[in-house]
Amino acid sequence: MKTTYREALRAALREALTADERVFLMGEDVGAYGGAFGVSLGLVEEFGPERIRDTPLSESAFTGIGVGTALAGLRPIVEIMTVNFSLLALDQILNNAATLRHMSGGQFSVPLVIRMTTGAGRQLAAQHSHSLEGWYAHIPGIRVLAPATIADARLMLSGALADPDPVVVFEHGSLYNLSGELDGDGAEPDIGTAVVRRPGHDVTLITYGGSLPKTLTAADVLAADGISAEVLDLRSLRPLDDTTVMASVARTHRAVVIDEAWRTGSLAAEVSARITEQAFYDLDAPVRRVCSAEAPIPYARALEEAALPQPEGIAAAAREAVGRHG
Amino acid sequence: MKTTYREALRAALREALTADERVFLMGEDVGAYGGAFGVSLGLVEEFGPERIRDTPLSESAFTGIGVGTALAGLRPIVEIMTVNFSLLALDQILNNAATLRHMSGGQFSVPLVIRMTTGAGRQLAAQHSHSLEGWYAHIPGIRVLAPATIADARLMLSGALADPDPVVVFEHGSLYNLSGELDGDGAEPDIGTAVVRRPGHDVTLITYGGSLPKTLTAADVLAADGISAEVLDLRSLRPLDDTTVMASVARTHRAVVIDEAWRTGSLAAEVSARITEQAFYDLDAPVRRVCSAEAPIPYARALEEAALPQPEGIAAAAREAVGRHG
Amino acid sequence: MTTTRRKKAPRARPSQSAVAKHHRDLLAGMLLIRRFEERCVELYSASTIRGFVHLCIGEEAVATGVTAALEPADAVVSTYREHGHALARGIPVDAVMAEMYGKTTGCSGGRGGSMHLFDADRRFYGGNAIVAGGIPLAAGLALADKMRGTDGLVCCFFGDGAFAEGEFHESANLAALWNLPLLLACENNLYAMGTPLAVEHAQTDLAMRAASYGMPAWTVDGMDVLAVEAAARRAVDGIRAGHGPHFLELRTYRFRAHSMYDPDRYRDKSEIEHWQARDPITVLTERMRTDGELTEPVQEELDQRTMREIDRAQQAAEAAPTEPTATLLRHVHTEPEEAPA
Amino acid sequence: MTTTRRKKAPRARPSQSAVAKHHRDLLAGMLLIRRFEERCVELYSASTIRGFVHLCIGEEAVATGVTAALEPADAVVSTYREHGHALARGIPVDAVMAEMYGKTTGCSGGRGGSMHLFDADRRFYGGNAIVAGGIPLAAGLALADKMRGTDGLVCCFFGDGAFAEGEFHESANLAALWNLPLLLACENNLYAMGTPLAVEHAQTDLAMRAASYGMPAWTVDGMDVLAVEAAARRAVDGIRAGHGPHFLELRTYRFRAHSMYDPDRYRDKSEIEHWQARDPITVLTERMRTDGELTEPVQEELDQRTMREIDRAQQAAEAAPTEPTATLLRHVHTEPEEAPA
Ligand SMILES: Cc1ncc(C[n+]2csc(CCOP(=O)(O)OP(=O)(O)O)c2C)c(N)n1
Ligand SMILES: Cc1ncc(C[n+]2csc(CCOP(=O)(O)OP(=O)(O)O)c2C)c(N)n1
Ligand SMILES: [Mg+2]
Ligand SMILES: [Mg+2]
Repeated sequence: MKTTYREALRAALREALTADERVFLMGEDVGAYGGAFGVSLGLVEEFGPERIRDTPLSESAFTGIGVGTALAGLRPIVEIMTVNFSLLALDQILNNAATLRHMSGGQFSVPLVIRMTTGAGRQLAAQHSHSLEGWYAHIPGIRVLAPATIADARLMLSGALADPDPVVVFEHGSLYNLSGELDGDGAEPDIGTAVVRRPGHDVTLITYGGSLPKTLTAADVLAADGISAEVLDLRSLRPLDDTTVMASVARTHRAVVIDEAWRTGSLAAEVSARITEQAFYDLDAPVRRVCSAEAPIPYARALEEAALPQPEGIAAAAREAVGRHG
Repeated sequence: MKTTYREALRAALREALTADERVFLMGEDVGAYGGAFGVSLGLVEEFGPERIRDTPLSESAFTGIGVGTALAGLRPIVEIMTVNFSLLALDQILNNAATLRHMSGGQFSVPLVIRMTTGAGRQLAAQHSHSLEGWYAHIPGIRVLAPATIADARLMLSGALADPDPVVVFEHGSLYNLSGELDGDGAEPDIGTAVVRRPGHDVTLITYGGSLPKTLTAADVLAADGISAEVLDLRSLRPLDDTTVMASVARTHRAVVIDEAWRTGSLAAEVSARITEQAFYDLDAPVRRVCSAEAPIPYARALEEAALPQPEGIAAAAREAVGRHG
Repeated sequence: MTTTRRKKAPRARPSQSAVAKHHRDLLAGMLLIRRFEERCVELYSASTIRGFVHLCIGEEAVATGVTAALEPADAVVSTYREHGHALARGIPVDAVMAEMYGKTTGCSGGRGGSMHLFDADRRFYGGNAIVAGGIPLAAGLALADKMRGTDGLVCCFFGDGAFAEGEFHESANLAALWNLPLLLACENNLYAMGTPLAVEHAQTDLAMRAASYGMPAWTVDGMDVLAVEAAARRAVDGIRAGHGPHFLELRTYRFRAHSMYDPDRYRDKSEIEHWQARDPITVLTERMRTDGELTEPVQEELDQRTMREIDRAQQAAEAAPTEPTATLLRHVHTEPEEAPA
Repeated sequence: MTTTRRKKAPRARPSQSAVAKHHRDLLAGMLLIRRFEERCVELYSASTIRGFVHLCIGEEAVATGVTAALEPADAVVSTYREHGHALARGIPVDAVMAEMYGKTTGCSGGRGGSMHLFDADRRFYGGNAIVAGGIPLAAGLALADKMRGTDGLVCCFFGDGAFAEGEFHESANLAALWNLPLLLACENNLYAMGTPLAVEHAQTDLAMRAASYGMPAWTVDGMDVLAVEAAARRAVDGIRAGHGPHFLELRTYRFRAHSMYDPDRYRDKSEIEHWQARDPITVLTERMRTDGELTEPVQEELDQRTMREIDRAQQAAEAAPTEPTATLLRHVHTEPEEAPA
């Protein structure tokens, strides 16, 4: 079936709302507007305004309300319009959603799903271009997912809702219009597993979310140069699937991590540190990172492009890793 | 002169307030209460309530007000009582303080200093024990400092105020009562530099803030075993002083990073990734990390102790790094 | 999923002896809190209890009176100053005491401590140490009640300081907008740590400000447990009748410092004495004595019973085991067998 | 550092011709904004301008009327819907247009784009794309004015949606508490994106709610530039007289969608037409025609001059250079030579 990432997300929402009456969607403009990125278009007509619930601009309160409804046994899906605004709700996520279970001695579960758009690349400038997945992946008690394909857009929500603990799902803004075939059987692996999106043997390119298409492009470029790059999609950012990462590195002996976040303190740093810890003696070269420049993302197109990871930069880092310069 | 970390901070504040009438301190209970941790005790009597300005519980607003006064050319020092509450102000820090200069094309500077208490170890439980320095160190446009000694407590504020851009200063809650001698000349190096707190040649232990005393204890333990550990205090968490780190690793060929943050996505990951990137061929063993367990910090003393880095754990990691087990 | 909210049948006028009994229960409730916290002071001084501990001595009428108006099916969300709320809600004193000790038998298994008391059976959702952080949560619990069409409501305690946080305002608007069954119980003890009300708020009439959200809001004498209970019942009735959130500004005072760390430099002794003269336990005791609802022997027996309960709780807590450190990572995530349906 | 706030001498009654001239200036100001944004629509459709672009077509009277009441020494803080505020404040149309193109000559050097216009010389502090994120900043600028004892004030624009964010409430309380020279100019255009006022707020009388902070607050017809200016002058006078923050609820309407991405599915055509009948430019034009302040030739000449200005700005923007990518890291930190004294 031909579909888009956006439609796949919507189909997953529709399925969840139909299957379980405890599920509801809540956020700014999820109703009549159809969601800032059109994901929930039409759902309010189908499920009504109680279950497709528009909120005022009050990120902290409506996220906390999501935590409260989850505590009470409902299955809220909170849409925070973009990761940029999620800072306003971060206290509720870290100090309530992620900790309530542990600090109560296991008395409560918080089966909350939070969806948000992330990333840059659309000339939205400094305040609308953050990639903060790595911050969320730092928080014990939550799971973090990053669907990078149409199949994952379709699949991951039900896995997230099945988790009795909070799950944060990052949808990269550049992926919504991705279109392609969605197989009927949708036989994607478990949501906690990293997958090889393209096999190769010279170097492992590890990435997730909006950087996956760029990384696959880089692998094409490298292939033309005779370098066989394996492309790994992390999919789950917390917990990280170390097994799949290390297995690939054990085959290729070289790794490059691609992450749209600013380099310092990025999730890419964590991946690199883990490879060092767990596969040091497999490595034939230092793990490299391709990340965003350490600057607020600028509006002007050329500056923005220069700030973000691009296929050429990824390919260049891979060439360095395999010792082929120039 | 015999003094404490707390008194050294107060002396630095007094000096700054005396030297420059644009400097003022603002935060919850900085006035009559004397600051939640007693740092500003007595200052309101000396400088008056306009310059030692008590605020309501409104972290987002008063931090943003700090940004505004800095934009206007004053030199605000905003005290956020603890890092745990700083999440409420994070939008103002990331989206305003850190970005205004770049996104305006260099028209504005934000000479703002934010001080906050960080860390665990006092049985304050899940919501009052965070170590989020690594998150702040991820943000381009700000400088992050972590004074770990009385001398740095005395020295770093004036350096922070001299910076035309925003600076976040982390004071670890377990250090306030640290007491010792403060030399008259206070000849500490530049605030941007890491320093060797104890020289050694077998392994480099890299740390900062509240973990420095524990790491020095671990070095004592190791010395008794005949292992000579070099202890490096990062001091500046953004920018990181790579030169000093790599110089030490080039000497010892082994490194352990100690950080009270949760392991995944910690600043320790960044330090590890950089060592891999910049000193891979100097390494005789993988870089190791000693961090907090990936759980909300529990109240019960034994559980809390088990959750945090401790000298024995640091020493054990160092022994592994040098290939001495058991 | 929504069914219509049932109207309660009007309450029958209680008999005189039932009234006296109820007043004795209220007195017993306040006394338990008072003696419990006095014991905490001793244990803190002995370093047996650690962390941050915030006492509500002087404010017992609020916890006791408000909680008396609630049903078991209702939920409670509280702050870090919550020993009173927890005990008034019926969490066994043993479980609360053991939590202060960080023991396995504590009401949070020792992981929470003084600031994080929880009890799923009593729908007591903490114990929140981020000022105003519990308010959105409470609104969420109330939304769940509303979406399910239950008769339940949620009572959320918070302070005058919390009223300045954005979270309060966002939540108040949402609760009113969505007509949520939420009782906003604002304990106005005139200070946020060392900051007096007039340094926190441009406009110190908090009930008036809450009313600007379009919800019923009253100021209540928080030192008079009967006045508190009456106001809370009126609010609870309004909420159950479907009139949405209600706000109570409960004017009270803490006799002790903000926390065990606080040297309390910012208040006049005379101000404290002024309020101590209105000690809620004394106020109720005197009224009951005047009304013949309490004799000296009964009072004495109550005092002794309370002390015995505290002693027993302390002994049990001392004897209880500590969570083994091997369990540190337990409860970070829900184990498959623990997952809710 | 504080000196006392000077009282302004009462304004002399202006002459009739000065009034007519002032009205023509207001009209010219609104026209410039309208034509500028119409050009933006064309350029956006041609993919010349990118990113998020939010138009204020229909709301020009607010930017123009409020800004007319300000002095050059005052500061302005705005939102992502700020072309009108920027142009009204006097940022040259060339610099604003070049910013839309992301060019070096743009008022933010091309780094900001439509949502982040800045101009230090005109004390225009942006351009903030986090809803309500500019309000604390504005309060801070006002605190600086107050601490320095200057006569300046800060005007902060924000929307009805922003009024629901905690940041607004925290800042309103602080501004009132500290008696800051702050004009809170709330552009109530009845929608936050697709969400109508009654779905955002339990109590939709925003001025009344602002007044609960103890600050003067009025509702103003935001389609009548003269009413807006008069209200703003009254507020500005009150602020300069030392009476602290003032709040204006400016009732207005955007004729276009929320942003260039928005298909505008949530509003009735009839509602839009109802408001278009009160187009602020038409309202002022008709009044001036009636009062003999505007003749047809003058109006035509004004139209043409405006179009020429826009054309010139566009040509200049097209011809201007783009920042070289080598400068990407410039302005992340202040270079030593750029540091403020
Ligand atoms: C967001 C946040 N900021 C600051 C603190 C530190 N703090 C703890 S209690 C308190 C005062 C709260 O006052 P109020 O709401 O009136 O409650 P009270 O303590 O008087 O019962 C402060 C500032 C905190 N816990 N959370
Ligand atoms: C904190 C935050 N949440 C959400 C958004 C997305 N957003 C941008 S504008 C807008 C509506 C704001 O409405 P209002 O304040 O009334 O201003 P208007 O756009 O009507 O001028 C929303 C939801 C944002 N930019 N910032
Ligand atoms: Mg209080
Ligand atoms: Mg609006």
